[in-house]
Amino acid sequence: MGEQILFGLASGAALMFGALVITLKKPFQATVSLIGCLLAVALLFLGLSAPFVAAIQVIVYAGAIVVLFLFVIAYLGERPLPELDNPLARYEVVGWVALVGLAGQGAVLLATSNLTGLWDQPTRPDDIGSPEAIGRSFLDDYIVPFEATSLALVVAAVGAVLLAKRGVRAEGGR
Amino acid sequence: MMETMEGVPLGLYLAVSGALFLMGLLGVLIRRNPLLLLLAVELMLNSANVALVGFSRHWNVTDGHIFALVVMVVAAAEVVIGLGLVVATFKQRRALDVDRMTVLKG
Amino acid sequence: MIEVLAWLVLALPLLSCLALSLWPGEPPKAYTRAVGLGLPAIGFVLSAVIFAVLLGRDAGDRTEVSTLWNWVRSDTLSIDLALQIDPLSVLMMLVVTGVGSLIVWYSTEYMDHDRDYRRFFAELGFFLFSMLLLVMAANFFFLIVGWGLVGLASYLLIGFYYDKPSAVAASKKAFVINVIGDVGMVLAAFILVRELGTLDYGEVFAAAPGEMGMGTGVSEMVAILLFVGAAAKSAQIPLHTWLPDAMEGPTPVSALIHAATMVTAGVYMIVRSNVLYELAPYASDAVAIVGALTLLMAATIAFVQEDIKRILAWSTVSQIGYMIMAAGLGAYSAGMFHFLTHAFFKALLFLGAGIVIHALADQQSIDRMGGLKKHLRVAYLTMAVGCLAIAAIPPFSGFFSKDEIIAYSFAAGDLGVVLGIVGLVAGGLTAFYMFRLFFRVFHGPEPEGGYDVEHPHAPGPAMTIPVVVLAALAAVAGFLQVPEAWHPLEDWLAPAITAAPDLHPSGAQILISMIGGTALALAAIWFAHWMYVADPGRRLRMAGTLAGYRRLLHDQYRFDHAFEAAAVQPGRDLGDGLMATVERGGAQGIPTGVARAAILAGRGLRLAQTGLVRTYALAMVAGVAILGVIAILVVR
Amino acid sequence: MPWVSAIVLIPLFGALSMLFVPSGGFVQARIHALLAAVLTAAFTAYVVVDFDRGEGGLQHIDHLDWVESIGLSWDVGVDGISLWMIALTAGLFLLGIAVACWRLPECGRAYLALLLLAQAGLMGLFAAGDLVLFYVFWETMLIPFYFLIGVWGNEDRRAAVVRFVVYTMAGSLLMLVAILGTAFTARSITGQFTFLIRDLEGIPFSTAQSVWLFLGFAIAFAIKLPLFPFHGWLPRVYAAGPILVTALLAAVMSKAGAYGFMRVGVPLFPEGADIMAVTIGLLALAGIVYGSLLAWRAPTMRLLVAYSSIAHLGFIAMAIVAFDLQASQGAMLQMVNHGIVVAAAFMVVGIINRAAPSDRLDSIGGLAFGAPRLAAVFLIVAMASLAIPGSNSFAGEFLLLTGVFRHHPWLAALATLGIIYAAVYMLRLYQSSMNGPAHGGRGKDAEMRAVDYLMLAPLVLAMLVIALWPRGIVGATTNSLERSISPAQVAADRPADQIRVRIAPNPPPAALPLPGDPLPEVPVEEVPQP
Amino acid sequence: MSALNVYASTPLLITSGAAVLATTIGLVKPGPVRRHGPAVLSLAGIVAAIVMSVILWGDRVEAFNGGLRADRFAMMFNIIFLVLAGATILMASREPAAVDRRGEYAGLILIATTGMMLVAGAGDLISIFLGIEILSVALYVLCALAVWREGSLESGLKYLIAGAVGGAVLLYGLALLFGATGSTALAEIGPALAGTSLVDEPMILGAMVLIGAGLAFKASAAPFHMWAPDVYQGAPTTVTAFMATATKAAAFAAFLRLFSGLIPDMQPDWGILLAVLAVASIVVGNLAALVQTSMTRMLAYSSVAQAGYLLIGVATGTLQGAEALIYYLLAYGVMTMAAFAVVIIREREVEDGDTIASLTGYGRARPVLGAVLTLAMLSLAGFPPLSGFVGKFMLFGSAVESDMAWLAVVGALGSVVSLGYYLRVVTVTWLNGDPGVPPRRMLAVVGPTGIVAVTLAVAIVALGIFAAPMIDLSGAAAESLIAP
Repeated sequence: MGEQILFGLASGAALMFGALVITLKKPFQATVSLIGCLLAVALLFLGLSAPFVAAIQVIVYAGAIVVLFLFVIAYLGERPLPELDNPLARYEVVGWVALVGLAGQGAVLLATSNLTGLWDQPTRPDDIGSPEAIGRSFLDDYIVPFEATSLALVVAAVGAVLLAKRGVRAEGGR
Repeated sequence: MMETMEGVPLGLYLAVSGALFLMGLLGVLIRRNPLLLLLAVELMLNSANVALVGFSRHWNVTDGHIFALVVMVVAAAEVVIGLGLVVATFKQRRALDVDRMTVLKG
Repeated sequence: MIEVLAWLVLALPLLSCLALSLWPGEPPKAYTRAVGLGLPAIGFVLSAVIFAVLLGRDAGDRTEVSTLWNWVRSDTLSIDLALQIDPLSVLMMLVVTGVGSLIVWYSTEYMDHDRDYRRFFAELGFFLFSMLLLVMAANFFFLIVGWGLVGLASYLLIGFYYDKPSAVAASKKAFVINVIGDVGMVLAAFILVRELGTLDYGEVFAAAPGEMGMGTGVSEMVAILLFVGAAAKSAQIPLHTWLPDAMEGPTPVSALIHAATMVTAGVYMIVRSNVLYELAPYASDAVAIVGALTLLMAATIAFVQEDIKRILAWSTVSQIGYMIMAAGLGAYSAGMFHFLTHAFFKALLFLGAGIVIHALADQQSIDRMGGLKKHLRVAYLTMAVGCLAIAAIPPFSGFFSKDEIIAYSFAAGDLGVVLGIVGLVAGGLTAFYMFRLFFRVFHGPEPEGGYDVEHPHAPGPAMTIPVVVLAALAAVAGFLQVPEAWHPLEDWLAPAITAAPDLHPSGAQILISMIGGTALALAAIWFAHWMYVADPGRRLRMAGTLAGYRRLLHDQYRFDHAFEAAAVQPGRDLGDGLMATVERGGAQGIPTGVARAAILAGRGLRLAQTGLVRTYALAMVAGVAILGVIAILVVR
Repeated sequence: MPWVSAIVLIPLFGALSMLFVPSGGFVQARIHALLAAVLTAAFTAYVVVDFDRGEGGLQHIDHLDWVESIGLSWDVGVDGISLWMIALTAGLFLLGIAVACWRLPECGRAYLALLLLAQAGLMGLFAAGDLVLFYVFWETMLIPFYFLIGVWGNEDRRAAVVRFVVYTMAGSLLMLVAILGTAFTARSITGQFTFLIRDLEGIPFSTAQSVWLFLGFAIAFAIKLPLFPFHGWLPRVYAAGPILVTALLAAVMSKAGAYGFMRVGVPLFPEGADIMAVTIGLLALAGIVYGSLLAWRAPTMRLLVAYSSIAHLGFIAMAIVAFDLQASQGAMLQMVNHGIVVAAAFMVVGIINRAAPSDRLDSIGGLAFGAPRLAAVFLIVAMASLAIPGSNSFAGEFLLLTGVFRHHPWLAALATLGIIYAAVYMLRLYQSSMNGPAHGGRGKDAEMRAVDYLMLAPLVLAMLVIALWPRGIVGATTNSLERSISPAQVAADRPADQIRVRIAPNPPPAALPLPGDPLPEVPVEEVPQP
Repeated sequence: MSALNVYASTPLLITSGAAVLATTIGLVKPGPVRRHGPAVLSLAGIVAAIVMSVILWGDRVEAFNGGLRADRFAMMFNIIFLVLAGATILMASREPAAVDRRGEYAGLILIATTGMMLVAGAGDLISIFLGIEILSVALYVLCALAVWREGSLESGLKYLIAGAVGGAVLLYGLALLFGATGSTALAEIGPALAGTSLVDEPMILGAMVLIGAGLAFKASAAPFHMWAPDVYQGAPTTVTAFMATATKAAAFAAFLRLFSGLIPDMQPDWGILLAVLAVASIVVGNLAALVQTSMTRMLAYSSVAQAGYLLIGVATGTLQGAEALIYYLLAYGVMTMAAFAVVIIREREVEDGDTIASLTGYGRARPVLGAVLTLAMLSLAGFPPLSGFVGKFMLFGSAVESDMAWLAVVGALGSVVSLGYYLRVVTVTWLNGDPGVPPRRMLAVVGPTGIVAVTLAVAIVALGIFAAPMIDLSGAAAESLIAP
């Protein structure tokens, strides 16, 4: 019963904050909404017996990544965009049709899926969400992705430095 | 240990996940500020994470959790680079509007 | 032995052509004369030898086929490069080489002041070769080859003065019409190959009656198609219009090609194919009718012509009509007889006209002539012989040959009677227009303002002697066949004419034709005299009568207009129309259009590539959605 | 001794050797080119002399696996069909290269190299015994022609060559699919995967398969031929190319289409060919009339010859689909004839162009007085082109039409219209330039020069020789053509006495057909055991 | 921990190590070491990695409990990636965008290459996703490397935004696949799906749609291609060359792993989806390329069309299709890289070197480079006997063999259209007017880029005429993928 309440609250919050993320025009507000959404999702993770992931979600995602956003917003300052004609206006219908179509397809997918237990009460999982289980899994079966993530981070670091450097065009470059 | 428990069926999680994904897509389509676009992408990645973790519980395996964690790292890397690009663009153009980035077209 | 001689006869004119044309630069005139005249003359001698040899053999033993090599063999069809020496071809060889040599001789003087002396004789040599190939070929294929090549030679010689647009046009017309004829022959050959699998005379004539049958569609078709060739070559309705224009060529050419030899090839061919024509009664009748119509039509047109050569040309058309009519009616030897005499007297007339033209510095209009009797004595006398011969006044050759045709016609059934009467009437017309020419040229007053030259000069010996020889032949050749007396020509030709129906004109028919013909001719001559000599002013006074008909005659019954309107101009219009529509719009336009469409599509895609990254995202979303739909619709 | 491989490879090596000629080494370049051309011609002559006329299949086969895993191989040889095409190519290119050496255009090395490449491509095409190799050369030869026309042609050249290549490729890429389809379909029937033409003969495709595969090939061939209405590329290309290249193009390359029909289309897909025969025949007829009418009204000399080419090739196409030995032999002969004649015609036009202010027919006239030798040569060429009886072309057209007439009398009868029109337009060409009052240019400029004799004299000689003894050419083709058409004759239900040979599938069809793929009846009792 | 087998991962270890070292050495004091060090080091790393890949060829080992496969398929792709990366680094020797950041440039290229190798060798979905993201993130940075140029930054940002969406779509698809089977390991997914079909389980269908779309994005297949022209044009051209060739190869490695390698039995179900993508790419790419004026944009659209041809190889789902695809990827990489090499040289010669018009008369000015460009264009257009022809031949062949002849027909027609723009380049190069550069240096090949160009041109011809060994290798690789 607890999960159901949690799910109800968290999913509602996630969807609401999600909607705010994409509708609020000020970057700061949108980013704060994203934090709310991420926290709500973290709650969903908790409900799904994934405490570690939930924790990481809160600490790393909401705590670090989004804060980065806020830094940048602070650096750039709030500048509402001038209202322009929407250049995509003539494609708007296409976009809505496509999105509604996708939603419909998702619904059909969920409705017709034969996946056993999709709509049943969930079975209680083993200890899959604890840090220990995840650590073991990472170092056992998933050492390749684990190691490879470091590459992603290296790229991010190198890339960030490169992009931040003011344009240097010496050494015979044109 | 496969006893059922009082809880929320996977399908509902998937529905929420799907809704979040579509919201992210919608966000990408309607926002002009690249920062907001990046936020929308975060929504999409999160929705996938919900699905991954949900499936992971469904099948009683850790794969989904691992996947979700990897996704978070990737999201971090993407955000870092994305923000770097946004800042560089801002420094160059003094405006943040993807609708004005049309030097390249045709 | 005669095989070798025959090949020599064929080769000599070709050799003459090659020896003249391959000489670098302009050869000396003496050389040109020697080669140009000498080799064909030797050919004549050899032909005479062949004739003599064959004469010495039995009638049944006079046919020889000589194969040089197998020209092609494909599937069931095998064609040899082969000659057939038989009485018919020998007769033709004699005429071609004999008359040919005389005319070449004549030309040596006539063409003396022309700039392309060598070319003329080379082309004459080529013509003689082609004509000999035509008459000597042992199968229809090489008949057609000769047929085509004489067309080419004729084209070249008509267009001899190639800087003259009228000559160029005339040569083209002659060539194209002859090609139409060639196509007729070729189609006939197709049918023969399809039905009989062979083109050899011997095999065709042996197999045709059994395989194709009497009066069947195939037989009629073959005969008709062959006749298309004959009509084109021999200037029969409706393919006759080129011949009068062909007078643009030098006069000796007109004499040789467009009077004596080539234009009678149609007659030769029909006679050669007598077996086939006897299998096709309707076609034969059609041939005879066409011949008679041509005969009448040409004779009337000749009434109003002012150009001396054109009068003779129409006369030729008309005379060939006699021969074709005879051949159509089955009187093959009569046709050949008339061919023979016609070769003599028409060549004579042309050469005589040539003397006149030559003397008057290439003036051809009879309006600018008159009273030439005293200047050109030889021409006057020889032309008189020629005119009498063609007018069928006894005892000149035309009398015997033409009357034989008419007599045979009377013997050939109801159609024959009608055609015979046509022949009789046309004989009278012939006498009139020939003597119109004769009187206006040689009698009567000199033209107003005098001749174009100070003194019409008499020709030299090279021009005189051939004319005299021809005059002699034209005078006496008729005695080769005297009705009810002897018929050596008919006997001679008999081995070649295997299928001739047994036509025997009765004495009455012969008498009617002789007396009637002669009387009509004399009356016509008298009328001509009355009109042109007795009172030279009379023709001018009568110029207004029958104006409409005269205009029709001047327009030559509007055949040219009809061709132009029915075939040539529509062809041009169609060509231009196709060029403007199908070619520009379709064959060229559709590929261009497709390319343009592709480029337009590319431009459209370019427009979609707005540079807006959100568009790209939208395209992706839509793409996913569409893929999903396809997945649901197609895969499910 | 790999004679045929040598014939293909010598020009190729000759072309590559130009890379090692120093720039400015024009003498060296000429020597290389001539040597290659002469050697090719010599080898070709050997093959012609050594050719076994009693044999219908491929001779002098050189086989080498190229990419075994996907069935590609280098497989070349000659049969009665390719023999004369190879000889024609060798002869014309020898003359062409000699002319090019005599009067070398700018960038002479590249010019000669490209000519040799084109020769190699054509040789390979005609010698190929493998469908993929056939395709390879089919495409490859486009490239040298593309450059030859594109670099050395006149103002319109760029648009013309692009159109040429794109149009041709449109057909040939479909042919590539058809080639693949043939091999895979054949595999499903015989169990053997091969692209060798001789192994694909006699395979009992179902009717639908046969039709589709034939169509795949036929479009490529029709475009190359070109069959009306696929000729859209031709007039502009012929008008744009340098005259020597145009001559070679018209003389040799246009034969590739006809050759393809004879060598591949008809023998491999007899049923398809039979079903499409009437259509192709009618298109050929349309092409004859259409090409003739347009040639009649063409404004320029080159266009006139170009359109006349369409008409002439219409005869050949018509004969090929008659499935008659005589027609096919006529077509074969006519392919050689047309090659010789059209090359000569274009060379003559080139000579006239030398004196004329433009290519328009009305721009020059009366050249015969100043250039009597040209007039004589031109006359022979024109007469050969309009197939006057006694000419080499007449021999070809006569054989061909008699053959067609046997089976489609009306088609053949109507086709003779083309002969009449040919007289009209060829005389138009001849007379407008040679006859009439002189205008537009000096005849002396157009008189034959030594370099002109170099090309035209052998061509005229060849015309005369063929006119006198066509059997020399026709005789060698009998067995190969019988092989080529007999399956189609079977498909067309021709009387048994017309069908000379029967082709057995090699190897015989697999015993068990694949499920869902019904095996057509195989006339087992009629098949002599190989 | 039972089968760690680090040995099998040496190529990746070498490249990532080289990447870090190259980046580091790029930070030393300005001088020759700084200037040439990164390139030398990374080339050494690439050579070593190639050597290791060759040594590992045929061992069929798996590293890290199946997390990384070192089968022939992976090794083959390793070699393709590494060769292309090596060429890129050589060409970048004078890349203006890399000036003063050679270390980072080489490092990022190598990391991207490592990501690609991870994709090719991945034993689970996570690695595939991660590999793709690593290479993508590295390329986002590389695209924007010329930060002073508006276009470069714009291309980076556009690529990032579009790429993030594409990545998310792919991720969701992978999530669904995981959800439907309960495992992320390829070795377990296969058996889990055995016997079912897409028709039975819509979730797999959805997964395949999303995965297909996500990978199509990376492969720049229509309609997910629209980023490609802009990004290709804006990015430094050396990066573009790398993106156009190696990234595409990586995407197809993933395609093969996830479709032909994983669920070949279900080809009747998913084949049509990929076929639709292939057709769309062929049509859109070829048509849009017709009207381009910029070489890079033209090559971008051409690469869209080529992606369509390549997709044929996946859509058949057969061994032959995979074999053809692998061969054609190499051929495509070589010829596209060669074309870009000439463009790069031209860009350094004149201001507007990227435009097709700037190539006017180039063939006469620099015959060798003109010939390279011509060979590349003709090969891309599929002229025999060049490698592009052999590749198309095999691809079409695989389509025909799989009863998808219509796909081959579409491909053939597309190739006809493609002539319109490939030939235009050739026409401009040789057939048009005055050369911009005086023809002094007839044989000049310009620096390392020139050497790369000529080498690749030789490869274009050699891969065509002596195709057999390469095809056999491709066949072996395909076999290890589908029928191990």
